[in-house]
Formats: sequence, C-alpha cells, structure tokens
Amino acid sequence: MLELDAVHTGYGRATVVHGASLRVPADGVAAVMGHNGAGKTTLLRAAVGLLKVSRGTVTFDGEEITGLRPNARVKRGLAYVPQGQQCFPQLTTLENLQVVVDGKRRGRELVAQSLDLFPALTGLLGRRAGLLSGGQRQQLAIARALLTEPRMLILDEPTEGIQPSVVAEIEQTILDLTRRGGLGVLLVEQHIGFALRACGRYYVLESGRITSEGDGGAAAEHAVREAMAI
Amino acid sequence: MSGDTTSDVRRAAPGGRWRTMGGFAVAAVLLFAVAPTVLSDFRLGLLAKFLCFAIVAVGIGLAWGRGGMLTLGQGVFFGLGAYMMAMHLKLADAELYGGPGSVPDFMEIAGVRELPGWWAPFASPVFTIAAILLLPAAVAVVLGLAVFRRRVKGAYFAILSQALAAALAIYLVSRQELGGSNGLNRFRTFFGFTLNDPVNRTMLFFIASGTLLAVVAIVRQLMYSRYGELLVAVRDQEERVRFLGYDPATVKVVAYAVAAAFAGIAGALFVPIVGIISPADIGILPSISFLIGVAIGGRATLLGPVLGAIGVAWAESSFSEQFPSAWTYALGAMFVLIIGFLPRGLASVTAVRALRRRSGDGGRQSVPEQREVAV
Amino acid sequence: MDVVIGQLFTGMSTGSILLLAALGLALTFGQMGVINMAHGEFIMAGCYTAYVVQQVVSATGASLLISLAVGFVVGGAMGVILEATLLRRLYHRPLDTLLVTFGVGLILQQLARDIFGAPAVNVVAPGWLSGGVEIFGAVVPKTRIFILLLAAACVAGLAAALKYLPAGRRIRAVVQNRDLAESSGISSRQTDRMTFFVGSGLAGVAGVALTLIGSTSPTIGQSYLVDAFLVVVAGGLGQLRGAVIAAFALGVLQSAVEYSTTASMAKVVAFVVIVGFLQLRPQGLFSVRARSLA
Amino acid sequence: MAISETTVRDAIKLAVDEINADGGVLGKEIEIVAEDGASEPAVFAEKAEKLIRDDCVAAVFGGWTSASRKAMLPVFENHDALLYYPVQYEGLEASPNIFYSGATTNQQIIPALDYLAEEGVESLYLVGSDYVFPRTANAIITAYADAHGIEIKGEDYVPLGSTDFSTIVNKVRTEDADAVFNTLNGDSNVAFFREYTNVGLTADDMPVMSVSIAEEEVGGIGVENIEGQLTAWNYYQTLDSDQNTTFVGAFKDEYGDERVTSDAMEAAYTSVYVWKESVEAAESFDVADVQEAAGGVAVDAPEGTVTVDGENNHLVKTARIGEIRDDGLIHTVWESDGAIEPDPFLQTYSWADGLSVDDAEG
Repeated sequence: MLELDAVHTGYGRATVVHGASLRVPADGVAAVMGHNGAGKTTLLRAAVGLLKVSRGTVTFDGEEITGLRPNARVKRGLAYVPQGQQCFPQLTTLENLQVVVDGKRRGRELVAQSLDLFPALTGLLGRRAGLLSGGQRQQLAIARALLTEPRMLILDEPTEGIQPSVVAEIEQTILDLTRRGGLGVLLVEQHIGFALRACGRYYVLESGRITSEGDGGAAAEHAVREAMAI
Repeated sequence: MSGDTTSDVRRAAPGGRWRTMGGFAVAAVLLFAVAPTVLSDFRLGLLAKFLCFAIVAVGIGLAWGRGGMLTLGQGVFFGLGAYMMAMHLKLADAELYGGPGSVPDFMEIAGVRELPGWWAPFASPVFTIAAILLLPAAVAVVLGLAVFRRRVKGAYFAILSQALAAALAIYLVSRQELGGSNGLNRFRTFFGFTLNDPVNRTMLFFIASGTLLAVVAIVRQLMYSRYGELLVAVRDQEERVRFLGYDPATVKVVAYAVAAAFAGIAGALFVPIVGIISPADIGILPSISFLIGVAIGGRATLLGPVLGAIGVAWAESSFSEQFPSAWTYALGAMFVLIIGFLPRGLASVTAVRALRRRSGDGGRQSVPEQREVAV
Repeated sequence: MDVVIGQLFTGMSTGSILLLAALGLALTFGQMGVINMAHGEFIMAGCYTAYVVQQVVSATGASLLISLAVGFVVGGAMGVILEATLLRRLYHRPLDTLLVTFGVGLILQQLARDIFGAPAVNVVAPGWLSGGVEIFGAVVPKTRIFILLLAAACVAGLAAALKYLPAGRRIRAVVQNRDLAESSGISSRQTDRMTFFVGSGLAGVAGVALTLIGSTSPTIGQSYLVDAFLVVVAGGLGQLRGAVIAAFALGVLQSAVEYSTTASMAKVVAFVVIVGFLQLRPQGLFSVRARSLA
Repeated sequence: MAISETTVRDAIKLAVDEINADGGVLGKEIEIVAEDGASEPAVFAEKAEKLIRDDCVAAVFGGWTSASRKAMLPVFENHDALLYYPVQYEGLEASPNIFYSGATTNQQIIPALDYLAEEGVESLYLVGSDYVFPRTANAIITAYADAHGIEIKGEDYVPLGSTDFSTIVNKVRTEDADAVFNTLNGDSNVAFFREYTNVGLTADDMPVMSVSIAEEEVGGIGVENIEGQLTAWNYYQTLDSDQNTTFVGAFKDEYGDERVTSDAMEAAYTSVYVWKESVEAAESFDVADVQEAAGGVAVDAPEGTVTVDGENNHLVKTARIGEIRDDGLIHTVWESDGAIEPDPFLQTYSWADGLSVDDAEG
C-alpha cells in the first residue's frame, strides 16, 4: 500500500502541491485526475522521489520512504512510468530493457516475459529507442517499469499523445495488469472514462490540493465531471 | 527563483541608497585621507596595485555575479590595457631621454633601430587613453556577440576565454618587439611626471582610488537600473527573457564589455604603479586568480568583489613571503571551500544575518545560484 | 612529399597524445558535464605513479605495464574521492565546479611538489621502446608509436565497454535521461562515481604513458589541460568519435603550422582556429546530449 | 623555475652561515630576510621594493629569469640599492646597482662556440625556448657563425614548458647539422632529449651543446638520454680544487648527500663572498661605498679566483665546457685560457657590432 500523507512539494521555492493525501491499496487502482497544471505530475514525481517532499510523508507498505532516492524506492517495489513516453533514446530497444535488469539473476527471463506482454517490441529490439513511434515507446516504457518486478506501478498519463489504435491496446494492458493481482496502480489520466473504469478510488487534484475523492467505476463519472467543473 | 531574485534586487535598491552613499564616503575618506597617512610609501604602492585588481574584480562581479558569465579570460583585457599603456610610457621615455625618433631602450638593446609601424600611434597620449578605454571593450563586444549570439553555453564560454588568455600569453612571449617574456618595464615617467618621485606615486594611488570609486559607482547604477534586473533575469532564466522580447545576447554583451573595459583600465593603471607588465601577468593563472577574490567577497554584491580582491591580494602578499607552499594550499582551499560551500561569498554570511535581523523571515536573500546557467 | 607524410605522422602522434589526455575528459566532461580542472593533476598523478612503481619494480618493461594498471587505479581513486567529497554537491553548478576543481588542482600540484620535489624526476623508458622506426623518411620514436597504440586501445576499450558492458549501458542511460534511469532502479550516484572512476583512471593511464616522452614534474598536467578541454569541446560532447577526430585534426594542424612557422605560432593558431570553429559549430563536430550543459 | 630558485636560496644561506660562523661582516652578523618571487616578474619587483624599503636590507641576493632581473632593475636603480644576480644571462646590460656573478655571454656562449669551432663544427642547429635569453643568445650565435663561416641550418623556438618536440627534432635530424646549440629551459629539456635519443641521434653523430642544463637537471632528463652531451658553464661539481671540495662537502652536509651543486648555486654562494669582500674593502655597508670599493675585489671561489670588473660589475670568470657522464655529473673537457674579462655588450668582438646599441646609461 502506498500512502501520501499531507504532502507538500514543488520546484525550488515554488510549492506546487499543498498537503495532498491519497492512498493506493496494494491490490487496487487509484486514479488522480485534474486539469493541466493542477500538479498531478508533480505529485507523482514526489511519490517516486524525483522531487523533494518539503512537508508530509510518503509511506510504502508501512515503511516511510519520504527521504529515499528513487532507485531505492524501485528496489522496494515502486515502479514509475513517466509522462511523455520517455526512453533512453540512444540505447536500442533491447538495451533499454537490459539496462534495468542488469545484475539480476532472472534478467533474461524477465526480458522474455515482458516481450510476451508487448509482442510489438520483439521486432524492434535492435532499433534505437529514439526512433520508435510514441506508442512503441510507451509500451517500452511500461515494459521497462514492469521489469523491476514492482508491487506498485505509477503511471503518468500513459495514453496521452498516442495514436488511438495503440491507446486501446495500452489501456487493455493496464487493465490486464490491474486484474492480475499483487500489483497496486496509481494512475494519472486525463481520459476520465478509462480512468474511472480502471480505478477503485479516484482523487481530483486542483491547484495542488485534493478537492474531492470517491470510489471509482463508471457511475462516478458525473461526480468527477462536476468536481472538475467540466 | 528568478522572480525572487529580481524582486530582491528591487527591494534592495531604494533602501540601500543612503547606505551606499555612506559607504562611498567612508571608502573615500579611507582611501584619500587615512591610507596615505598611515601607510609607508611602499605599502601605499602595494595597496595601489591591489586597487587595480579590485577594479578588475568589480567588472567580474558584474559579468559573473550578476550576469552569470564565468569570465575566465580577463587577463586578455587586462593585458591589452596594460601593454598599450606600457607602449606609450616606453615611447614617451624614449622621446624624453633619447631625443626625437629614438626607440625604447629594450629595443635598442636588442639591436632594433626602427620603431615597428604599429607602435607609432601610441606616442600620442590621447590616442593611448582612448584606445585603453575603447579597445578592450570593443574586443569584448566582438567576442561577446560572436559567442552569445550563437548561444554558446557557459562552460564553453569559460573554456574558450581561457584558451584565448593562454594564446595571448604565448603570443606575447614570442613577440620580441613587445619585450617577449620580459615584458615591458623600466618606465621613468608617467605623462611627464617622474615615477621615481614619491609624490607622484601617491598621486598614482589617488588615481587608482578615484578610478575604483568611479567603477563601483557605475556598476551600482547598472545593478539597480532596469538593465541590472534584466541582466539578473538573463542569468537565471535566459529563455524567459528571450520570450519577453529582449535579446539576451545584447544584455550579456554589455556587461561583458563593461567588465572588459574595467579590466583594461586596471591593466593600464597597473603598469605605472607596478612598473612592469609581462606575459606572466595575463595568462590562465592570473586570469583565474582574478576570480577568487570576487568569489570570496560575494560575487553578486557590489562591494564584495572589491573587498575580496584586496583581501586576497593582501593575504597573498603577506603570507606567501613566509610560507610559499602553505599559501598555495590556502589558495587552493579557498577555491574549494568558498566556491564549493559558500557560493555567495563571505558577504552572504553577514548579509544573511542582517536580513534575518530585519525581516525575521528566515533570511532568504538573492541567491546567485549558478544552476544550469546558460551563457 | 616525404616531409608531408612525415609531418602527417608527427601530427598523428601529437594527436594521439592529445587524445589520450582528453579521453578521460570526454567521459567526465563530455558525458557527465563536469568540468574537472584537476584532470591535469590526475595526469600528473599518473606520471608520478610510473615513477614510484619504477622505484619498486626496477625492470623497466614490467614497471611500465604495472604502472599502466596502477596508474588507472590511482587516477580513478582520486577521481572517485573528488566526486564523492565535492563534485556530488556541485552538479547543478557546473561553472563553480570549474573553479573548485581548479583549487583542487592547485593543492595537488603543491602536494606533488612537497612530496617529490619541484625538479622533474626521471622515469626510464623500457629498452624495447628506445629508438625509432623510419616511416617515409621521418623517424618516429617507438615511444610515440606505443602511445598511438595505447590511445587506440583505450578508445576501443572504452567504446566497447560503453557498448557492451552492463556498466557501460548504465553510464549511457544515466547520461541520456538521469531521472528516468534513477526511477528505473539505476543508481545514478553509483553510475556517476563509476563514470568518474573510469574517466579519471584514463587520466592516470595517460600520465603513465606521457612519462615516455615528457618530463615528470608537478606542473606537467597543466600543459595538457587546455588542449584536452579544447579537444573535447571541438569534438562535441557525448561522443567519443568527435574527440578522436578533433584530437587528430588538432595534432596534424599543430604540427603542420609548427613546421612552417614556429611552435609558439602553432599553439596560438590552434587555439584561435578552435575558437573560430566553435563560432561556426558551437555544438562541436558531433553532439548528442540529453542533459544540456550549462 | 621555483626549483632552481630554491637551490640558489640554499646556497646563499650556506654562505651566510659560514660568514656568520666566521665572525660576520665588519663584526656584524648577517641576518637573512627571505622573500619569494613566485617566479613572477611583477612579484619580484614588489618583493625587491619591500626588502629595500621595509626591511632596509644591505643587499639583495637572487633572481632567476631575465624577466625577474629586468623587473627588479628599475627598483634597485630608483632606490639606489644593491642586487647580486647569480645566474648566467643574455648580457647587454650593466647597472651600477646590480652585481652579476653569473656569466655574461662572452664567458659562456662565445667560449662554447669557440670550442665547437675548434672541434671542427661547421654547421649548427639552434633550438631554444621562446623567451629573451635564447633569442638573444641565438642572435649572438648567428653573428658569430657569420663571422666564422659556420652555417646555421635552422633556428626553432618552443613555448616555455612545451613538451612536444616531434616536429623540431625531425627538422633537426633532417637538416643534419654538425651540432645543436640548445637554449631550452627547464622541463622542455626532458622532452627534447628523450625525443632526440629516440629518433636515434647521439652525442657522437650530433652533439648538443646546452647552456641551461646543470647538474640538477640531469636526473630529471635521465642520464641515459643525455650521456655524452655537452654543456657550457663556469663551474661544475666535479671541479678539482680545495675550495670546491670544501664547498661541495659543506653543501652536502647541510642539505643532504643526494643534493648536487651547480653553476648558479656556486655563483650565488660566491656572490655573498663578493659582497662581503666589497663591504670590507669599503669598510662600510653604504651602497655608494660598496660600489666604489667593489672594483678589483677578488674571491677564491669554488670555480677558481673571480674578480669584480669595476666597469660593468660583472665577474672575471673562467669558462668551461663539460661533458655529461654516466655518473650524472658534468666533467670538464675544455677550459678557457685563464679567466675571461666580462664584456656584456660584446664591444671587443668586431663581429658583434650590429648586435646592440650600447645601453643608454652605460
């Protein structure tokens, strides 16, 4: 279980998130929704340790991890797929995967597994990741996150800026993952319909504050739209 | 953070005016009344030399502290000013002691009987002074436009200016008509005044003092003007300034040229005061050494560079005598400790305390943080 | 014609020395963006390593080979210490790093002066490297051929390590996207430290090799430093091949100018040409960078 | 550079200690005030002024490069003080305020050329560091060569501290002169001789005459790279005389057995005695009195008897050509016929007419 408790964070002296609290169950999905600039990405970056939390705590499975470096959090089972289909552009697709599992005994096996999950990548292993399409890069990004064998996966707008045909594919993969069990997911999504379908609990973030929350499911869509004043 | 910084500058300006005026008055009294009475002729001459370094430092404070440009090649401009002044003094001496048409003594010794053509204009004092004031700045403008227009980044700029300083020093060593590695020395008069006369040397000290006060005043005006805010903004957020419709290159070139002009003037004063200019005074090492005083004093402050430069020069002169090896360690340690751990210099220690006392808001002050400063 | 070819070889030799001195910088400066002015002193440390090893192992051939290995470790260790104590906290202030490491360089120089004395010490070259080989009328000393080969081996080894070793992959990953690497479970701290170890280690190797042709004195690193930085800058950051081409181009240019004018002129011309070249191509010959260098 | 300056200081201190142990000068003990010029001319000038004006010293001993001396010269003239400069230099200078205890050109370079000419050398290649001494020395060498039918096959300069000699050594090799005249400074010598040896050049087929390599430098270059090469100086550690044995012994006792003595050190050591004798002859520490009395003062120095030439304040000295042997020391292979009168402006050499205009102040 991942818990953010009254987290304040931001860039330098500019605080962007003011005391946000949320909870992601070990086995379920939580979604954070909000407008552009509401502080969603900032909140996630704080959760994975890329931004310093100035006040509040981050707890993972009962252990406080507020001060840990990102890579230490990854070792504890936290994985992060950042926004924007990020990859190591000069490394090949295969190297992008290998670099995560280097040093792991089951590395080879894990890479094979992830290719089973994203068969589209199999034919692209020798290509430089920077040359892949957005959808392929996003699949690569999720594959890379899964290679760390996470118990909690944090996804930042996984379908943003991706051609519609691939969006469905990625959404399906995420739904499959959440149903597999043993994996908690924190999802930031603009696509409210999908997010609510996937999540058990939603949070609406506005100007760095959680302004409303509730249980997920299609029925919640009206409440969320209201909360976000769409 | 840029917003904070700029507003800090604004905030500091009006309240600080009286304080600055007071500071000027105190400095003027110290320099013009106290120093000449308490210091021996020799120490006064030494202080005059330090003032030259302080003039360079004021320029560096503007370009580096305020503008974020790590000017590692100030030796180039210092050398330009110094050599031009030295050439004039040599020609004037030759005219005075050797009669019309004589060549400077060091050329005579080397068997040169014809003055190289490009020396000739420096016989004119007016030309020389104009060249000292304008040439370093002009070179800086050309160099700066070329570099900053291309958005050459800070580290590149630093390495390039360093390479230029090294190149100039090597070039000067190989030019026998400029005295080679010996440089130019043995000046007897300064615009008609005998340099050996203590009265005239005191006058030189006053000239250096006056110049220092003038450049500090100029920089103060620049710092607290709209331009000063723009310069800090360019340092912290170059892109944003570009979007606001200003050309960051121009903003930076101005500061760079001002710093160059100051270095040139300092070089020109250094020559009659110290009595020698040689390539050893303008290469990489001296160029970097100019920076340490600025860093110690507080690179973004007005008086920090001045006090830092004088302090370091004084410490070097007094400690290096007894402990040459320990001095090198101390100098190295200063670079490491001050720049590494106290980037705002000693000024920050007192400034923070003062601010804390006044506002009680935790004492945050303008931080010239050099994070990814694109130059 | 012979002269041209002879000079070409001389230039290549000069280039290989520049390359060797600059290779470590291509990693620490080119890949990590750290301006380490103490790199020259790491080279000097390599020189003195060769000297110390020779006091212990008097067989010159063996001592050279041992020195190369020890020099790598010594340089690397110094680099790691510097990284861990100082640079770590300065990554966001590259220009300040320059000045801090300059201070470190001053201290190391004085340290060498106090330990080994200011006069140059002698490192005896092994017998099998004495004499020269005649190539198109020019005699190229075997020591220079050795350095050329060593430089080639270092470049090839470094390129292969970056390409094929897991550690190399990590280095490249961290350079290309630090945050992503960190949040993929790669420790960027460890990776930085390792990059610095290898880069500084290469400076140590360069130092050992340079004792074959030059003097071993406290100031020796200074004479290579500016050249080495210019090579990396002109080559473009983040690319080894840029540094290789830049080093050889600079070497050939310098020796050609030197042949027709003077060595001083050659130095001045080389500097000015590079400064001019960077006006045309501020990004250098090649440039691939994710993390922009301030 | 700082190295050599240090050794000079050591030698001066030795002389001072000896004199003090012997009762001082005019019954007064000498006190040393040491200053570091930091190898920088402007600093030398500053420190000289400090010594004269703040410390009011009787005389200053030291300086190393020409630049350091040139920088100090106006200081000593303006304040009418005394400098004892212990290093061989490029000549063309004479100041009433400076006593030159090292060789001027006609006590080092010209004898070296005489020796080479005697040995049948008909062509020379000149290699030097790019600064004043090599430039001036080579101008003299060229004038000498013109007058004596020696061909100058090439003349090259490298920046101070340069360590890349591939191009120059290749030129030297191709030009195949009978000998090389080397005015390189400091560490450049190491790189030069390594390159020289490695392209297969030896002292047998193309000897190198060096005027800046002394005993201290041989170790750094490596005896194996320089064995058999020639140097020109007035003093070597190997000189066989009672004074020298005493000097070398005292020096090693004081500073360690591994230390060597060299020309500049000996000249510095001697200069203290020259000053002492001058003061005693004048029976005064006053500058004008010492200047007045100095002419003709003689000292039995380790290099032999030296006498002050009152006209130009240089010493009358014997020139010696030495060969570097495998013991790392330099052994005399040729000696001038008696001590040579100093002639800094080369006025007694007709071929040197065009070289300089006499110093305005003479």
